[in-house]
Amino acid sequence: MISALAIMALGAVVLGAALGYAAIRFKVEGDPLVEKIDAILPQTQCGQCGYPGCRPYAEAISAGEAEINLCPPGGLDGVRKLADLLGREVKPLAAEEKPKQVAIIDEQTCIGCTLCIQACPVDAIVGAAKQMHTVVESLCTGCELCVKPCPVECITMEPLTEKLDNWKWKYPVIEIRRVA
Amino acid sequence: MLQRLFSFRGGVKPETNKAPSVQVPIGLAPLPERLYVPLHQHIGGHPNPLVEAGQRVLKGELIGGAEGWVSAAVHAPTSGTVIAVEEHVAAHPSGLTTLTVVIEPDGREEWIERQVVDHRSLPPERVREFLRDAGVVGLGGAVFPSHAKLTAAKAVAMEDLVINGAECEPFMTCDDVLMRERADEIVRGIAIFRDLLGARRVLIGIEDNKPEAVAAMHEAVGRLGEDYQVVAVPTRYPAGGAKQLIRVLTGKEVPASKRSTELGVQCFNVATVYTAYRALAFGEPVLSRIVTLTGNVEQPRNWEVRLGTPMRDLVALGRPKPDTTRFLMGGPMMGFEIPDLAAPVVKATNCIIAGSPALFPPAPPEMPCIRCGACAEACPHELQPFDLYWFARARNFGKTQEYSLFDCIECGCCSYVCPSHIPLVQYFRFAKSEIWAREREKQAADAAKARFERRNSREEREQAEKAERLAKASVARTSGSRPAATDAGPPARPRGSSAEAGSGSRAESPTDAAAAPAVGDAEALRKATIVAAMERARAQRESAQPKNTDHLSAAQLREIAAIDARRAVLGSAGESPKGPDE
Amino acid sequence: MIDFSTPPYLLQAHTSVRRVMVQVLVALLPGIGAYVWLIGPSILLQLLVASLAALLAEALMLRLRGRPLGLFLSDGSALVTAWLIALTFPPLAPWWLITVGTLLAIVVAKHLYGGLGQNPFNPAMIAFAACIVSFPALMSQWPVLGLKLTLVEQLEMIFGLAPRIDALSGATPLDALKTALKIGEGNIDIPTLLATQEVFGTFAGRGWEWVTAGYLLGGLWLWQRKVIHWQAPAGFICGLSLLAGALWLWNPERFASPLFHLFSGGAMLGAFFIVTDPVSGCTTTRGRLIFGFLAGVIAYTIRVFGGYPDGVAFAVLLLNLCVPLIDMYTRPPIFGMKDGK
Amino acid sequence: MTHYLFIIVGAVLVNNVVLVRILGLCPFMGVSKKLDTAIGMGAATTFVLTVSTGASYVIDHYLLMPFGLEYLRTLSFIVTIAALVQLTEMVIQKASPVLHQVLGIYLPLITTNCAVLGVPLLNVGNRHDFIESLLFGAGSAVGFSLVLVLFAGIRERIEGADVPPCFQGVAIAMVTAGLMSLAFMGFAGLDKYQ
Repeated sequence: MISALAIMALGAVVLGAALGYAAIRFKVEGDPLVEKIDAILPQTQCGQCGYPGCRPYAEAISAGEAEINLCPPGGLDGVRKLADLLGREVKPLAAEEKPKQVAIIDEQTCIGCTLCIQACPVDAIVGAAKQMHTVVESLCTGCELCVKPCPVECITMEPLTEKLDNWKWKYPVIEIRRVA
Repeated sequence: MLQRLFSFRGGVKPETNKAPSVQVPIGLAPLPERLYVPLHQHIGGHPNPLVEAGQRVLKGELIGGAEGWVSAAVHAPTSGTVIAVEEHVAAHPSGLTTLTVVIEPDGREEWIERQVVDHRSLPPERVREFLRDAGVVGLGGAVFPSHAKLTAAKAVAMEDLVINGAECEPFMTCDDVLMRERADEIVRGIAIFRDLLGARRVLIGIEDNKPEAVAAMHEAVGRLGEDYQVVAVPTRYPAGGAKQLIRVLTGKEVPASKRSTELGVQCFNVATVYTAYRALAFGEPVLSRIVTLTGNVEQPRNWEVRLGTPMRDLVALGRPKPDTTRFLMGGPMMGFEIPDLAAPVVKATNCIIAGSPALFPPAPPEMPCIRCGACAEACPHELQPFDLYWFARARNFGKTQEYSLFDCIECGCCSYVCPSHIPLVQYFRFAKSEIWAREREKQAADAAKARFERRNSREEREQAEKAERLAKASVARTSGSRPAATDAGPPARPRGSSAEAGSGSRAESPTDAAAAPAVGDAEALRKATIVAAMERARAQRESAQPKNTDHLSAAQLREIAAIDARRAVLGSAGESPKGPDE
Repeated sequence: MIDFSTPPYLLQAHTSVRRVMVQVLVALLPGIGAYVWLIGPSILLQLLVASLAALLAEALMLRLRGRPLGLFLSDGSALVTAWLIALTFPPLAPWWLITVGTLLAIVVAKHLYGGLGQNPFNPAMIAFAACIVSFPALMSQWPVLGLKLTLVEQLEMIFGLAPRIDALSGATPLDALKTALKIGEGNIDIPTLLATQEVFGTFAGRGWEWVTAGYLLGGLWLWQRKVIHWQAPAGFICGLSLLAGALWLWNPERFASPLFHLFSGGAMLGAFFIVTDPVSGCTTTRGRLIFGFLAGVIAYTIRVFGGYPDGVAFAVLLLNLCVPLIDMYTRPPIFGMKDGK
Repeated sequence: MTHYLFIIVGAVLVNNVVLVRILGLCPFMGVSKKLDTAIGMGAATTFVLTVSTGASYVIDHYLLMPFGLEYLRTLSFIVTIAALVQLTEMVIQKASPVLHQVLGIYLPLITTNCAVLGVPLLNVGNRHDFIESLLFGAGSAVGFSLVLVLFAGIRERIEGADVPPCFQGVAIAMVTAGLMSLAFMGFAGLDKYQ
């Protein structure tokens, strides 16, 4: 009985010492994973995931607190990339996937209150107090944060139109089904 | 003069069908009623319109200036009046529109003042600029601005200049007839490119199914006393691909990741050389090109067509047979179906083929890939198309890139031989454009992130400054004066933790602490703190987006409204004691 | 209906999956002819049973998966699987055994993975391996050589109407050799065995050597028609005969000659019809060589040292497992990238 | 010598821990979605398994048996394995954070990987001496890694296949594992050849 206790104690001491040493020797600083996750997120800073921006969401994913399917602008592709990076199962998007959009300000209605300018996380709206505002289309991330603050509801989200510059070859139609 | 020939792997030998369209010489297509000249006809920057509706233009007048280095100018193909600068259907598989200058010709063909230059008397940069402003682009179909290809690599000596007259696409004969009829101009044009690049050797590659063209070029080279080698290369599609022709003539293999100049070789199409010569020696910018009109038409022929001529007008010259169902632009291997014949002839239009079900039978249904490897054997770039297809189909784009998707030249050999009749090239194009789109999105995301971070730091700074100002103001003001606490604001909504607001408060607190002892006035401090707190609350309210409020049912919305109402009551109750206090 | 028109608008004439499959079926005919001459018409019946089962299973799965029936039923791929199963199973095996094997091949090994072109394992070999593991006795009942049964008798046996008589106590030449060596416990050597036992013929199993020669003939025709590549069969034959040859030279009394091994069991059928299966095999040139070579080595190892009478099926399945890795590491350099990076 | 060879062949192929003994299925199914991960997991398990078989042999023979404490075998083996796994985890976290993240829960789960405990116990049951124990441990580990890597390769390929919806994901992976097991049955008898 004594020998059993002694041996188990000895084992515990030896292994504990080894682990203790290793804990110091192989100490890891910071979390480089957050950067990788952040790089996948679309940086719309829209907060639709429930976190105040893309980086906090990345931190939450890295810490294992958040699901990977909370980012609607990233779409299913984004979920797939995250799943790939993290070795997690691909899940359908928690919210509905929308086509990429841009905000359009109806210039007739705009009263120049600057509320949308303050709401835009990426400074994509230009204008001054009592002056008409407009959205710089190429900078707009389609986060919809400007829609709500507008007191006269003059901001609408329009899906991005297809032009020659962003035209894409389509996935070939599988003809097998048609023949059936 | 025996030239050792190399061989490239893969390739296919489809029926060439070139004979019908070379029976008659090049014809000059008549002036159409309207010319639709798109401003963007090349790879690279979009030219800006330099004319406006109602303006009269002369033949050869600049209507679109080159935008950036990789770009080329666009000119009025004839004299007339600009009717509009508007969106018009483009010569593109999508059938989308592009900014187009519509010109109504006056039929007088009045030229601008043409400036003739000798390329040897100008510095090379000037010649390149001249070519750019003359709109000289690769007329083989890729329409890459030629001047941008005319700089030799710094580290590697320019050995070979390859002139591409191979024209491997079935049906297409525009280069063939050009070489037969205008060999002298081509040979003279080659000298310009050779001098600009400083190439030691010039090789003109022509497929051996065009003996007349070989003979004509040979004769012209001899007549003009040049030492160019005219080489007949074996007929095998895609021998006319720039990389394949370079391989066949010089033995060098240019991968997608390198420029050919890095290997000391450059390649130009004969038609490009021809236009460059016309531009320098006659001051004529690129206003027209040779277009093969063939296929299911009564009169197949090559036409010299003004750019901007609607395809419908051109097609009518050939008199399509009644069973014609579609028209292709480019060859049958790499071309595309023209969605709308209103689209104009552009610099990339080398061939228009009228198609009938008999000529191009509809593809049999697509079967699954059986990994037979026929495509890998046919691929001139020695890729593994079946693997690329497997990944592209599963939308695994990372893997497609790992398997060198971007080395694919979309020649169509793999689809041609596929026993399962899979439109492989289509899958690859799909994967490529998805990857490009992602790249664009990624760039946009990075830019958005940078802007977001800049904005954050700016707001932090502004809040710190504001708090400081307020603190100073409260010092300056004697007790009794009231800070304008007008911002009663809407009642607080549920909010998430906000990084901005948090950092804002961090930035403020030291200011407050610093202000406190300096004043020593308890009330002023209190007021400043209140103002700062309200400011903070407001900032928080504006920056923090409520969570999960995007898709709510009507019932939930009602509930929220009710809560907000209750809060409003509570808020005003909470604020009311403040009133008498102040 | 949108006709999604895609280049190239020209397609090579006379290429289709069906054409490939039909050529494979035709190439099997010489072997089948020799088989009929050796065993009698029962093998034709087995081919029929297997074909029917395969087509039915295929139709059922296509219906369940909502795919067009006509297009896929007529592609011939199910028939190729069925024929390979019938030719690898004992010729007088009960009909239900063949049917079960075929169902397993078509339903599990093929359609669960998405059908034609997507199965990582060779369906016919899955059927064989599963059946020999599950029904070892039935799968080793080969007709005694020289046994001439009438068609009716064969029919009765296949459909279980007649008792499975001793006439079926025969073994494949490979099995016979292995058993004899085991029973002999080192007192008997192969040259004597080959000379004395009537189950052995000129250079391999009596009669069977001509069946395998028939497969060889068909295989060479396929190669000549460019339906199959030479690397996999060459690798297989090389791997099998190198290992067999080395051991034979070392100790001819314990190990049979490479020729014997090449013309016994499923070696030739495997070399030209099974390791050449493009779907479950390697697709790179070097990969095919490696695939064939290793399959040959493993087939020999299993048939000589292992517990099963023949190792081709297991060897092919084991190599099927390695295909993604072999393909990945033997990817040929692409145009312009041949001198490293 | 052939005796050792048979032990290795037996452990790697014939009585493969995963496919024949059906041990360690949790990481086999869990970490085989990607090839890189599988290789990392294989390496980690190989290290832990080999060292733990050696360590447990030493503990068994020099600590437990002299004192008649065989009843503490399972307990002490688990403690040893747990410490080793902890060590491996620290090293991996330092050396390759991404691999660490990707292996995720499966890395500490090597502790409870029944193969890691099972192999030392099998060693005891088979009365292997030290060399045999090490060879058996290493062989089993190699067998595990081999199967894991092959499986990951196949799974990566199946990902692109048109698998019927009801069979996608783990279902088809299980079918594949079964067929793999079938293929490995071909090795039966190889370790008993006379």
